[in-house]
Amino acid sequence: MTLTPELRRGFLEKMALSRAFDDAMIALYWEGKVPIFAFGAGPLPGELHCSNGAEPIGAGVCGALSADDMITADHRPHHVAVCRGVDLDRMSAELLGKKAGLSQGKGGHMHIYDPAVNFASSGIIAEGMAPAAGMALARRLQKKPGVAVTFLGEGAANQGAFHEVMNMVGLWKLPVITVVQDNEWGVSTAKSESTAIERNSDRAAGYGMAGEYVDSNDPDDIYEAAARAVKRARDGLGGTILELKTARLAGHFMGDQQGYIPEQMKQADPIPLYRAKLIRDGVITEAQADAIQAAATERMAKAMQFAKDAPYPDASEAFDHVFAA
Amino acid sequence: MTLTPELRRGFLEKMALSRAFDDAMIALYWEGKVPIFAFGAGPLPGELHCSNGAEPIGAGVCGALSADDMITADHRPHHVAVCRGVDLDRMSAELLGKKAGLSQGKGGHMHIYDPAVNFASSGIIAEGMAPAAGMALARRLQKKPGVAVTFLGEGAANQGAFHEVMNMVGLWKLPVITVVQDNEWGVSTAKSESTAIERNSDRAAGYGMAGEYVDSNDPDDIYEAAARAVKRARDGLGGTILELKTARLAGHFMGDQQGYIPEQMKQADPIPLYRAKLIRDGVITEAQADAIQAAATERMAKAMQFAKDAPYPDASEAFDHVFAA
Amino acid sequence: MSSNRILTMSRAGREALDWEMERRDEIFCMGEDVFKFGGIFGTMDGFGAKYGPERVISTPISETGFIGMAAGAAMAGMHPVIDLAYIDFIGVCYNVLLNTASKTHYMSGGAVKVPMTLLIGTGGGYNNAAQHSQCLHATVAHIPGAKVVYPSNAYDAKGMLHTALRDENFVIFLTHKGTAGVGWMGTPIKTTLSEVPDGPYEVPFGKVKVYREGTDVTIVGLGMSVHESLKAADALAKDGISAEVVDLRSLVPLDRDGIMESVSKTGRLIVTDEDYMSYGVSGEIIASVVERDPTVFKKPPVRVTTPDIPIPFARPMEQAILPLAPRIADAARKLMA
Amino acid sequence: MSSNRILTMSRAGREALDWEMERRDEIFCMGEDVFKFGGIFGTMDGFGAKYGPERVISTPISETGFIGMAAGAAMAGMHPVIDLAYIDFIGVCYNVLLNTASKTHYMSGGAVKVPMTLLIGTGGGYNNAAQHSQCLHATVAHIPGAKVVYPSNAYDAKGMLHTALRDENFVIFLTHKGTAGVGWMGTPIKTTLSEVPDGPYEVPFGKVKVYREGTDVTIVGLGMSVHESLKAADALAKDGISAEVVDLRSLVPLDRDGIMESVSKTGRLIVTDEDYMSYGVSGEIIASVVERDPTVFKKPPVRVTTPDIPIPFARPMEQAILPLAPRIADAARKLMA
Ligand SMILES: Cc1ncc(C[n+]2csc(CCOP(=O)(O)OP(=O)(O)O)c2C)c(N)n1
Ligand SMILES: Cc1ncc(C[n+]2csc(CCOP(=O)(O)OP(=O)(O)O)c2C)c(N)n1
Ligand SMILES: [Mg+2]
Ligand SMILES: [Mg+2]
Repeated sequence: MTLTPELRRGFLEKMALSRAFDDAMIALYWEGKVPIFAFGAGPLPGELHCSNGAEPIGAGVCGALSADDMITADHRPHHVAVCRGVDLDRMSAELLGKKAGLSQGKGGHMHIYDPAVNFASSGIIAEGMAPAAGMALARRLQKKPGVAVTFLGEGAANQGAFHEVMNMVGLWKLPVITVVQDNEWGVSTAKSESTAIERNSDRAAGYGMAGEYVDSNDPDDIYEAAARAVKRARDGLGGTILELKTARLAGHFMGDQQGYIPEQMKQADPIPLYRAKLIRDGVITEAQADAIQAAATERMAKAMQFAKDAPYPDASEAFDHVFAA
Repeated sequence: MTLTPELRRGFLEKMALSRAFDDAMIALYWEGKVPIFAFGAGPLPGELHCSNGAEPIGAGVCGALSADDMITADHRPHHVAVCRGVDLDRMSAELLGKKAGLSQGKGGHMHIYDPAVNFASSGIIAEGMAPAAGMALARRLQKKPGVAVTFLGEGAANQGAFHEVMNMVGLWKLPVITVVQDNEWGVSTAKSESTAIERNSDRAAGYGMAGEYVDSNDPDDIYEAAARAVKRARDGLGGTILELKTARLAGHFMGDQQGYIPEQMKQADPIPLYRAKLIRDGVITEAQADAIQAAATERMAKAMQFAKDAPYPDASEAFDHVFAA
Repeated sequence: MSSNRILTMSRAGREALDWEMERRDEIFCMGEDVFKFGGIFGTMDGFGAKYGPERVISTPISETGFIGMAAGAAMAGMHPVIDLAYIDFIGVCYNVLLNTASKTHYMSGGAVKVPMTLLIGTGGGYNNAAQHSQCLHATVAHIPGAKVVYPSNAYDAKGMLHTALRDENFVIFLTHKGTAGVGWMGTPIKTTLSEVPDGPYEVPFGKVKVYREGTDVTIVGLGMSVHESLKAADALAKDGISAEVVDLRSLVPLDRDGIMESVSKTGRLIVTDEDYMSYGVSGEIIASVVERDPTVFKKPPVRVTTPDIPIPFARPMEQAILPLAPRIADAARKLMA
Repeated sequence: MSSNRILTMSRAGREALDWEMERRDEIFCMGEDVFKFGGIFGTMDGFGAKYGPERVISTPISETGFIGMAAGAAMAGMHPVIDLAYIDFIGVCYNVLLNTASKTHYMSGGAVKVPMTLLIGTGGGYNNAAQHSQCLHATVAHIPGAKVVYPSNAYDAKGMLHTALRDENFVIFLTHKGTAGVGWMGTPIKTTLSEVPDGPYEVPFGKVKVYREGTDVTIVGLGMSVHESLKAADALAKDGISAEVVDLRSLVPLDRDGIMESVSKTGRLIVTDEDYMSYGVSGEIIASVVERDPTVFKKPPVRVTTPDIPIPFARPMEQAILPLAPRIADAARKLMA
């Protein structure tokens, strides 16, 4: 729970890698989509929701978890997946629809599953909340350790599933941390246009559990709040609604012009801020920071090469995995 | 908003009539269901959820409403319907599946609709909440007055719809009063086994609206709290979650042995208590109280006779009303 | 104990679940009121006392929440058995069925399994009106990635529940309320009762069962409709018409060969189904036959179903719209005329 | 303005809604992001500015809540027009469709009306994977008490939306994403574009439209499948096969006579549908024909649909399982062989 220099350097590394992942995917996304923009064209088809700006959440929260813990993420899963240590090569291949992908090309970017690190994501709003609570329940029944963490957006917190799951987590004191990523927007709808109160963390009282809000989009603060929540969960004190102010720098999805965002709501990029902070705090030097960035870029280039080189699945494979044999 | 003697006498009258309705239906329900108990047998088939014990809610809340206001009730609608002034003869006929019923025999006891008094009910848990809010929204758009009141059980308050609707009511400051009828049980499940916190009214803070709990099951107290909520709504101050402690004296539905209810949780009958209170307060005499009871019994006997005498719909009518012409 | 035991579907199903729960820690039960009430059909009757509140979990009225939790528990190595009471309630939790439990295995390219069994009661006939009488089996059978089974008698109920509990997939296990043999639906229907072996056994999914052999007309049904068909077949026998009654038993997988075999023999097909007619089981069965061979039919096939209308409450209307034995027998007589 | 205007479905639908909203205060719009984004197909494009936030209401991501509110508003005299974006999301609000909006009129014995129009986008083909590519039109068409329509071209989109907005019932108005002519789906498909009259007009529900006449084989489709069928018909023409392409346009009510008429002429039937095969539209259409007359078929009817599997993400798999023109043409060639 101590914020060591190693840990903090790790945050920057993770954030840089996550950003490198998104930037690489964004660049690829636009290939083949000219002159007319069409979701289905090019080497990276489908909708793409990138995490640019939300990296501190991935780094800070995942930094507070251990291998036993379990994660469900939403339609914007990259930062959580990268920071959790999901296989980067196979995740990249999955976005490109390759056989070497985590889901053998069946999932795409919203459906990232890596059981090796207890990671899952899905594309229906708030859909991951109940499975996370169920995973925590399973561990309790199995008498095995493990905290479940579910990631959703502030927009998703108005979905009925939120209420049902939070009530059961509170009722049964399940070790479940609900991370509400408040990036101020659900598509074009501002939080003030969708949510009756300012903070979803204040709703925790309605479920007899702890609620905490972190407004800095800084991985140090996020880590500390997450670590407190993890400790409560491991100590048998139940769940936490952890709401984290963050940023959505690349729009809702690729193609979103974001014309609806007023000037005063423009968001800051947390990565340069954190880099400067670490240098200021003497944790790393400029040169080390550059090296971290270069390493991330290089690692991602390798992953992208892996993904590009990998073959597509055969059409006939569509019929596999409908049922487990 | 003053608790006049006329008003209070009216509460007793309404409660007595509601009880007479339920008692008459319960008696009829058992006809034809021997030797083996079967939901589908006898002159009053199907599930039957009676309101015995919850009459103070019907009397107190409906007493605070005016003709413009709108109501949606749930699977246990009788006390609200009777106190709202739903046509007693046609409602009785509906329970018996007669052509003269409010829904021409198509609805049955969970589906009571009487547009003349803006009353509707339905059988899926928490299903009526959103329509009530929509009715309030309609009135706002139409620039017409009207508060919407939705009735549900404490068990239903854990359904996702609750959260979605409460958030929008809070967000848009809609004149909607959500009456959570806390009879301590959802079928066999105690509130403490279903709900993470003690009072749903405390959840109102999570939606930026007022919450109030009344723990007496007394129509005077309920009326005053409801009147406050109505005033807030009419004044443009938005909704209220009004949670009312009440009783469920006739089990979840007919056939429920209630063996799961421990001795110390046995509930009091609010009607004799209120009768005694009014006599004590000098509002009515013993004789007047008896007369009120007798009038209720007589009125209900008339309604039951109407229902029994009424003919069944013809089988071919099943095909009417699938679509509005 | 000898195996000479005649049981209701309810008791038979309970035996299968009990046997599996005794031996497999990964199985646990969840649903509204299951701890005290043992599930809508008593499948978990007495389990609260026997297995305790950890393994027999009564839930809040939060179907999206607890069925979604079950799916998560399944992904984490458990095999939850969920009681959803009435299929009319799927509307509040349909996303879990449609997008989570059924598709996760596929979307993960086989990396994640979701072994869980969802018990649901279907059907009307007891005047419980439009929101508590639906069948909707086509609505769940249309979901890819979910197995959907529908036993109609005690022997199958036990054997198919064993099979479901050993399946690594999401299995939707339907029972028509009227067939289960529970007190609140009146006297059990005789043809739902069967001799049930003591020990465990599996009835495989995806095989029709010929309840009664016949040569003139094939009546294909499922759930309650099987029993109405048997009644109709008795009546038809008196008129000298020999009806073959085929129970689908399983909608996913569907035994199209088994259906074809019977229709090839009789050349006449009635499909009877208590679900709404259009876009449902009845159309699928007829299409499955005709796309194999339209010349098999001596007469056009006929559907005897609930029409495309909400279920009315009053008995005269409800009884008239349900696909009961007289309607089935009438249809058969017309086919033979 | 002259009526010599070629429009996309998106623009045509928008005209109908705009015309009605200008004249009828009871119509208002609701849905996620509709105020700023104008709905998934731009049906409400610019309406935020024109009609204001009272009549063009962006909602939280609370589908059960806001569609249920719409139903209540309809009961109170309004006619809400709801944008649900993708049909994959019906799982979180299915109860409102199944039990509230569709059944209230019936359950009230006609005392309460629920006039509302629910716009939903369907379908895949652009690699949006298992949870954003579904059709599920059978799932909504199986609900009694809901009308379900599905225009496939601009003329019908406008006329049927006028009809929906004047209907006193709950109308589910489906549009395949690929047909709408919106930028994010690429270049509009030519056969979706039509000349659209300036003024209002109604296209009645429950009538098929024969897109292209033919004598050898009837291809029945809906939504995107109509356009794949037209492509297939072009290819078949080169092989000397004359295909008749029939657009269902409306699932509830369903024009069984119209389908029969075409099949009677050709004697060969292909039903093509992007929804999952089993328990869906394709079976219903085939059954509807054969229950009238199985001898009409010169060859067994054929289904060309998405199989009963979740939609895979990767293009090679997705394109192979969709019912695209080559698969339809192949089926026709086999029928003619
Ligand atoms: C049930 C459901 N409704 C709508 C959508 C479409 N949708 C996808 S993401 C999104 C906005 C989510 O906003 P938020 O939860 O704040 O997450 P963010 O995109 O900001 O990360 C919407 C409306 C969906 N996927 N599922
Ligand atoms: C969505 C849904 N789930 C379950 C049910 C079955 N059901 C009907 S009433 C009831 C209990 C309701 O409890 P509560 O809301 O406290 O109301 P009460 O019966 O106590 O008046 C249940 C579980 C239903 N009708 N709808
Ligand atoms: Mg957001
Ligand atoms: Mg209760």
